[in-house]
Amino acid sequence: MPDDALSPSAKDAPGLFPAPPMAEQERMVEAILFACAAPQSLSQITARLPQGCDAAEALAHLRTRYQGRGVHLVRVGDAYAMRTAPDLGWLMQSERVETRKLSRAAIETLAIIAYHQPVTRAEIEEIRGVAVSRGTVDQLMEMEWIRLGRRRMTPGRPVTFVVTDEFLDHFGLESARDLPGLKELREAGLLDSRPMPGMAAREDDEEDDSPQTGQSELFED
Amino acid sequence: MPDDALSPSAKDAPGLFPAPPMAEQERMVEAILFACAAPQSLSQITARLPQGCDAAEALAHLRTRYQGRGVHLVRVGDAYAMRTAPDLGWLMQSERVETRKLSRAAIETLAIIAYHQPVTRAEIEEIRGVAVSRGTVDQLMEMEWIRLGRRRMTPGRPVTFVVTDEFLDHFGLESARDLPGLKELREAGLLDSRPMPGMAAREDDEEDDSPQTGQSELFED
Amino acid sequence: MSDEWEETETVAARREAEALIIDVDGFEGPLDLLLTLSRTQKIDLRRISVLALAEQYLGFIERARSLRIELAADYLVMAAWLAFLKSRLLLPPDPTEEGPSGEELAAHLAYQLERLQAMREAAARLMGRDQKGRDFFMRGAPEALAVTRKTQFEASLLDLMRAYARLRTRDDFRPYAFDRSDIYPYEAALARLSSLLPGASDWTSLQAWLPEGWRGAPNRQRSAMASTFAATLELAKQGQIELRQSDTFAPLHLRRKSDL
Repeated sequence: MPDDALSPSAKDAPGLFPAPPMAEQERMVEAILFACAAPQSLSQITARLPQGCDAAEALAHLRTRYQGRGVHLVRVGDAYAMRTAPDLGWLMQSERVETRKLSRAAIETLAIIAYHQPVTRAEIEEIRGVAVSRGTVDQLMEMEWIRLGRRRMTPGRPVTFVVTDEFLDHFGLESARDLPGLKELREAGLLDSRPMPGMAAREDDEEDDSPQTGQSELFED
Repeated sequence: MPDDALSPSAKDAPGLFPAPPMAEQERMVEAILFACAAPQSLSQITARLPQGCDAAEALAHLRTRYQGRGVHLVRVGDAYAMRTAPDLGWLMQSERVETRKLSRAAIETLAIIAYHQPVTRAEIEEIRGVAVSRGTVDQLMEMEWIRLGRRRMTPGRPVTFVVTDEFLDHFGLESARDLPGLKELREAGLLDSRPMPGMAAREDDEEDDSPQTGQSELFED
Repeated sequence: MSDEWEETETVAARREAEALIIDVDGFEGPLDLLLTLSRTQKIDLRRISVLALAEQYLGFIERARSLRIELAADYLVMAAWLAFLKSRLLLPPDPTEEGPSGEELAAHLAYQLERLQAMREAAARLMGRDQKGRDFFMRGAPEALAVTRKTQFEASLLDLMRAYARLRTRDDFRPYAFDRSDIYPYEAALARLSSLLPGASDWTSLQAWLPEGWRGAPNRQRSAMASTFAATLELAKQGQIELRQSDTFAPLHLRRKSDL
C-alpha cells in the first residue's frame, strides 16, 4: 500500500462517522500486525484504519499491553511488528524442518507396501517391474513409515515389510485397510489413466478385492 | 512438525528444576502459538516447554487473556492456534487469499460429509439424488478439507469420508459438533440413514459395527 | 385465428422451450428438479402433496418430450417411479400386494426432499461462516523455528494412491500379446487354398477346407475359419473361385471358377 494513500485532505476532514474508541483502535492494530507478513509503517497502518483513528496512540497502547508478554511489539526501522520476546528465543530453537517431495521410486514402493503388506522385496520388484534400491527402503525405514514384518515362511525366509503407526498417523488413516481399492480410486477420479474401452467392468471386479487379499494375512488373525 | 521435536534445552532440562511459574508458562505458550501458523496440539506444545509445565492450564489462561482482543486463541480439533478476530477481517483485505471457487456440487458434497460423517460415496449420492462427479471428491481431498475415514463394515466394505482439522480451522470450528444447526438437523431426523421402504434395512448392520463414530452419536454422551 | 395470434403463440412456445432447456441444464438430477417443483406448492415440505408433485414432474417430463428435449436417463427413471407411485396412491390398496404402501413411499420421497433441502441450507450456512484467509487470518509472519536443519520428506495420501493406481493400471496399456500357437495365419490359409484349388471343381463347404488339426478346439477352429474365409474372399476377388450361400448364415460353399 503506498504511503501517500491518505491525502492530507482526507486526514484532516472530519469523518462522516466518529472514529472508533481507542480500545477498538488498539484491537485493530493488533490484528493488522498479527496478520501482516511484513512490518507495517505508521502510514500503512493508518491507511488500513477507519477515518479519524490515531494509529500512533493505538500503537503506544498496544506496546504497553504487550510489555512483559511472550510476544512484543517492536519497531523495525520505520515500521512495527510483533516478535517473540528475546528471552524466549530458545523455545524456537527446535529443528528447522525442510520438506521435500518423496521420490517417485519411494512413493511407489511405499504404496505397494501399504496395499500389499506384509510384502517381500522380491514382490515389490515384481509389481514395480524394476529393482528396489537399498536407499529407497532405507529412506522409508528412517522416516519410520515402514518397518520389518514377520519373515515369510518360504525358502530363504525373506523378510517382509509393513507400514508403521507413524505412517498411518501421517496419512490420516485409522488403518491400512482404509486405503481405497482400485475401483474406488477410479470412481473418485484419482486414476490418471483410463481403462481400455470395454474392459472397465471386468477389470474392476478383478482388481477391487486384491488389496484386501494382500492384507488379510495381517489383519484377520 | 513432529511431536518429538524437543528443543535441546528442554530435552536436557533435568526434572530437578521446578517448573517455571504459571505466568511464565503462559508467556511461553503465547510465544509458541504466535510463532506457528499451523495449529499446535497439546503434545506438540508440551514437547517445547520445560519439564513439569502444564500446557493445558497455560492455554486456558491465555485464552481468557485474549478474549475480546484483536487476536484470539482458538481451538481446532485437538490443537490450538492464534487467529485474528473475525469482526476485523475487513482490515486485512490485502491479505486475503483467493480460494478456488467451489462448484455447487462440491459445496453440497462437503456439507453432506461434514454433517453425516463418516459417510460413503453411495450415501452422498443417495442424499443428492445424483452421482458424485469425478473430481469433486478429488478437489475436496486436495484442499485437505476431507479425508478417508474408516471403512464401513457392510458388504463391499466401502470407504467413508470425514472432514479434517484443516476444514475445522478454515471454518473456525472447534470440532465437527459445532457445525451450525447440527443439533436441530439431528432432532428433526434429517441426519438418520433412513432406507427406502421395502429395501433391506442396511441401517441395522451399520449400527452394530460402527459405534461411536457417527455424527449422531456425538451427542449421546 | 389470426396470423398475429399464431405468431405470438409460437414465440411463446419457443420461449417456453428455451426456459425448459435452461432449467433442465440447471438441475442437478431428478431430486433437485422435484425440490424446485415442490416450491410452487408454497407449503412446508412436511405437508407437501406428493401426488400433486408427481403429477407436476410427469407434466414437466411430458412437456420436455413434446419439445423433443433430451433428458438424462435418471430423469426418466424417476418419471417411471413416480408414475408407479401415483398409481399406488390413487388405487385402493390391494391386500394381496407385498411391499410398502404408496403412503410409505410418498413419505420417504418427502423425507428425501426435506433432507436435500436441509443439506442445501446447511451448505449455505457453512459457506456463510467466517473463513480463514477471508474473515480471519493466521499469523502473517510465522517465525522460523530455525537452527538445526532436517529434511522431512513429504507425501500426501493422494500422492500415495495415485502412485499405486499408476502401478496397477500400467498393465492396461501393455500391448496385447496373444498366443501364436492357436493362430492360423491368413498367409497360410491363402497358400493352402491356392494349392488345393485345381481339385475343387464341385461346390464344397468352407468348413471342409479347414486344415487338419484346426477343426476341434473352438478357438483354433475360429482362427482357421476366419483366415480361410478371408482367403476365399481374396481368391473370389481375383476371379479364381465362386462363392455360394443359400441363405443368411447358411454354410458358405465354394468351387473353382469353371471357365478358367
